[in-house]
Amino acid sequence: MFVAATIALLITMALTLWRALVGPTQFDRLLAVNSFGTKTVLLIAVYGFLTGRPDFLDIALVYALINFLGTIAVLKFFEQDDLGSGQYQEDDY
Amino acid sequence: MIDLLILLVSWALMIVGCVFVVSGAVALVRMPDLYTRLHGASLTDTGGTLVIGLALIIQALFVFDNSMAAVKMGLILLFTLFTSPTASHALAKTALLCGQVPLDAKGNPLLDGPEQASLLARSRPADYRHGQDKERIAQQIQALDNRGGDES
Amino acid sequence: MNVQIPALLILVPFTAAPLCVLFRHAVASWVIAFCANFFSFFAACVVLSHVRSEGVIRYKVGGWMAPAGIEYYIDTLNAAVLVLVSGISLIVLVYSYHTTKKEVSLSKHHLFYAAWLMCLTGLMGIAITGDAFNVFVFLEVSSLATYMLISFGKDRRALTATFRYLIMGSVGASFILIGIGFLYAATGTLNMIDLAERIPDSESQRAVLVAFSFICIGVMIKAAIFPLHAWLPNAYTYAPTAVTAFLSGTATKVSLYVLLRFFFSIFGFEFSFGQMLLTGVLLPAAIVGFLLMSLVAVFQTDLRRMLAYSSVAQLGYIVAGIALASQAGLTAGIVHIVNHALVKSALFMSVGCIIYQIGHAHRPSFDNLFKRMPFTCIAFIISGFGLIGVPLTVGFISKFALIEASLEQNYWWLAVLILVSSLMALVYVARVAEVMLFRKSRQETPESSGMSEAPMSMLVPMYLLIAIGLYFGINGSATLSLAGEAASQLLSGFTMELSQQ
Amino acid sequence: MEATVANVLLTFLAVTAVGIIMLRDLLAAVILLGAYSLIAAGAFVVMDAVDVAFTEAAVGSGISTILFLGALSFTRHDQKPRPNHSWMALFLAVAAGGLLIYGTLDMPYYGSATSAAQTNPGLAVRFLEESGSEVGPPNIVTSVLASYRGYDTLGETMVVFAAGIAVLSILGLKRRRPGENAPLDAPGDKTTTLVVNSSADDGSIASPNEMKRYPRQRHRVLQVVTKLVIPFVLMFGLYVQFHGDYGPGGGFQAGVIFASGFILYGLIFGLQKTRAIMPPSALRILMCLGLLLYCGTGLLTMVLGGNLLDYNVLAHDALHGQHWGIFTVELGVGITVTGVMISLFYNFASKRSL
Repeated sequence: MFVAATIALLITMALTLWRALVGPTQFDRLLAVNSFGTKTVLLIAVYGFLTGRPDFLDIALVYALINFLGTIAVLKFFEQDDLGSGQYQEDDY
Repeated sequence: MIDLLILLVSWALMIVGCVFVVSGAVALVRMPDLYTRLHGASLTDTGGTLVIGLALIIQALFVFDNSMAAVKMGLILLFTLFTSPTASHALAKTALLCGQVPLDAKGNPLLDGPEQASLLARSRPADYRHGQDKERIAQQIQALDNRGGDES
Repeated sequence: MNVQIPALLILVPFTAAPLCVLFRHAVASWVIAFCANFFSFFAACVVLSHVRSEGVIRYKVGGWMAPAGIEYYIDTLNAAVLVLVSGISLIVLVYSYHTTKKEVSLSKHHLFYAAWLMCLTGLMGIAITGDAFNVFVFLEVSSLATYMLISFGKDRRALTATFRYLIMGSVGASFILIGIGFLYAATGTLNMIDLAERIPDSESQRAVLVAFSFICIGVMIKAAIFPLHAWLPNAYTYAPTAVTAFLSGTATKVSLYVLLRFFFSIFGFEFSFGQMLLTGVLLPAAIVGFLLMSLVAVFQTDLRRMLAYSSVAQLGYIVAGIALASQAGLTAGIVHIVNHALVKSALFMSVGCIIYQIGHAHRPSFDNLFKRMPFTCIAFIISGFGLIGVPLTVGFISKFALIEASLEQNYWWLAVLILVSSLMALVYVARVAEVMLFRKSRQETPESSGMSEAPMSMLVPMYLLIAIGLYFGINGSATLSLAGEAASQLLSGFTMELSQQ
Repeated sequence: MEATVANVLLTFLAVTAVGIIMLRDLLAAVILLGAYSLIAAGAFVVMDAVDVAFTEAAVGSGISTILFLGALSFTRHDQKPRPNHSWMALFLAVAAGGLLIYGTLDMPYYGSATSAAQTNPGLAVRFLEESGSEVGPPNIVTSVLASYRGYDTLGETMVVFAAGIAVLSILGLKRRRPGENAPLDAPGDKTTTLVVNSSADDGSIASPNEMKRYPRQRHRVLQVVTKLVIPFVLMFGLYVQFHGDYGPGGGFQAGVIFASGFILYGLIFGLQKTRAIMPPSALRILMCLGLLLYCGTGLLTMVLGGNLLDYNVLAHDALHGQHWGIFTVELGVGITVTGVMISLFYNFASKRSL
């Protein structure tokens, strides 16, 4: 079961990587990389079960977090050309 | 009996998850434009993760007898459930804002141009609070119109 | 001697660096840096005397026995390098008080002195350790701090110089890391003594060979040995003056120490000079280096750039001494490491005084400088003599030793080439001296008329360094015997020390 | 199966690397570098180097992407095309690569149990067999990192600190004078400069390079979700910090994760608000305190009569001493890394908003 899932995930990752390399726009790349990150999280989780040591899930958790952070950072850069500006911020509060 | 049931359920979930994930990847490769790709990828990302994660939780609980792993997997699921759609949403919104025009099946643009895409991203029920935003958006649209006229 | 002194030697400046940043006060950070540096210098002297009287010190960091943990391994060579680095740093630090005020904005002084301390810690950490990977770690500390120190330069070109050095330095550091990785794969250890024992028996001789090449090239980039020196002239020209004086006396010298350690102690004499035929590669590089770079130095008008090229040339002498691979050659090389550090730091300090008063170091505008800044000019000329190798200066001792060593192997042509290169040194020093002493100023520019001598806090350390140089020039046997001891220890590898323990 | 997964991942790695080299657009390269780090980290997991994978994921994929973007915001996004190829560079690269391959030819096979690195009684064997009784933590990586080679880790912490200081000294955080408002929060300044990509005739492609700034947008969804997520991120950072003895993780990773919580906040709510929560002066103190904690542990061990960083003397029982020592040292690392990472983000993100 886990073998099948691993193979499926690797195929998925290959396809996603192809999109990331080909583009054509930066958003496509970002989308592909974001999706790739999710697949990596899954791969590591499944791989942990495959080898009978599901203790690596901490790492999968980090990946999930970092993947989100990276995507948001790139998006913000697309929109603002800058990381620190307060443009995402409400003018009230 | 219970073992068989567990096995069946987790197999079923895993297969469904794999189908989700692979179809998402196919969508990412085959779909004609950004937004359709986004649609395919983001839905299957979340869905696939959810289903495969459930399968893994069942496995962790009943086969590996490792409740800590199940809890961690649950946390991962919860986290992905929040962040993955959010990231997709932000991606779509930023892409529109930056003027990515959606295409139809034949590759024709669905909007007049990047300005309209950008406008689309900003159009929303503006007056849900104080009505300030409505005015500002109107101003901005005005500004955009002027600018568009200048440049063309 | 307290057994903890070697550890404190590193830990005190190490702790002082974050303290500087924490206090964020210009003068306070200088005081902290000075105190820490003074302690290190004192401790280094204690260590040196201990090593010379009672033999090698081995200090177990963390209390773990050597191959599992990290150890300090201090023999005469290390101890001498420690004293040299901390001493020059101390003297230049006193000198830097005024120049830094002028060149670095006041709000960044604490960062400047923190970087200085980190650089010092890194250099001493490289010198003191007996662990190959630890060398890399402290190399990183010192490199990062060095990049930062150079970037403090007033000229905007300091940033591009830093960037260039950063790229070259990173390549060098990663080469060293790759080399150490290969060594670990081949032998399963990182401790230097353990490495020296295991390398000859390793089953992966190819990996050892690759490790040797990568480490060699990496360290040579760091040491700015001739074909790999490209980062040095700009870095020295645009760095703050005190930093140039500090780095020229320490950074490249410590890299040379690493080279010596890897060549002789770890890979062993037979491997480096027998199997690898290093003499055939290093010696030509060294010769081309000192001839070509001396020639380039002759045509420089900016004094600091001239001295930078001359540094590369002088490094060529040292490498030539190492490449002779004999007791005499090695002794000459090590003596020249010390002597060149003393001379070059003094020279850069005197140029720093000129820059402090004039604002630049462009030779043609030194008209009549002697009248306005006599002490600085005298200092420059005395140190210049040292660079040329005039008798009674340190340069003479080491060049004489080098020529002797080359004649011992019947390399008379090498002796001749060294003399030729010394003549070129004479030319470039004399050209500066001529402008300083004899050329009448064509017109009295308003900004130069009110100019006077540099402040005492700059002159005193400079003359202190020159006095040390003169002392070792007259009493040459002191450094020669030290270097001879270090050379024989290097040539016999770690085995001798092990039998002593 | 394991070898197959590793090989597939390594192939991905190579493909991505080539892709990154071929791209002229630096922004695209940065995006792909994120994927590259993820693949590398995945490969590390498969190869059982869990702690390395942890670091690679946290630093390589998260922080370095942000630092690259920060650097790009100071410069152009596309590489200048070079008219002539440098054959010398190609030759050197090929030579170095060839040398590396030559060196690996007689290296032991991957996972070989008889390799020199596996069988050295003084090092690997000892770590595996005795670290439990000598040092204590079940995670041997932590024992090696914090105790056997704690001095190296001290140096590495100093490297992180030096990097933070270096960026601070070059980019410099300008201190805002009181009463001076952030110019960008005022409505109506540059925010309406909408640049339309006129070259896109098909109306579809506006490359982000040519996109400029748009009227300020509310990402309400992002704000809400971020607020939900950040507490968990910080909690997780603490977990990694204090769980490093038992599982993968430790000070470096925890520091990065903890910092990424703040960075996420900064991305969504702006630098100004983040600075109100975590002022730069606090960061400076954090950076120094962490390192001083580490050095202080070293000094304390010496005062108590041991060698530098010999934790055995910290308590009556050697194992307890080791436990305390590793705890404080990892805490020091975590604090310094947190401080430096947030400070790096501030410096790189402060292009316009300061």
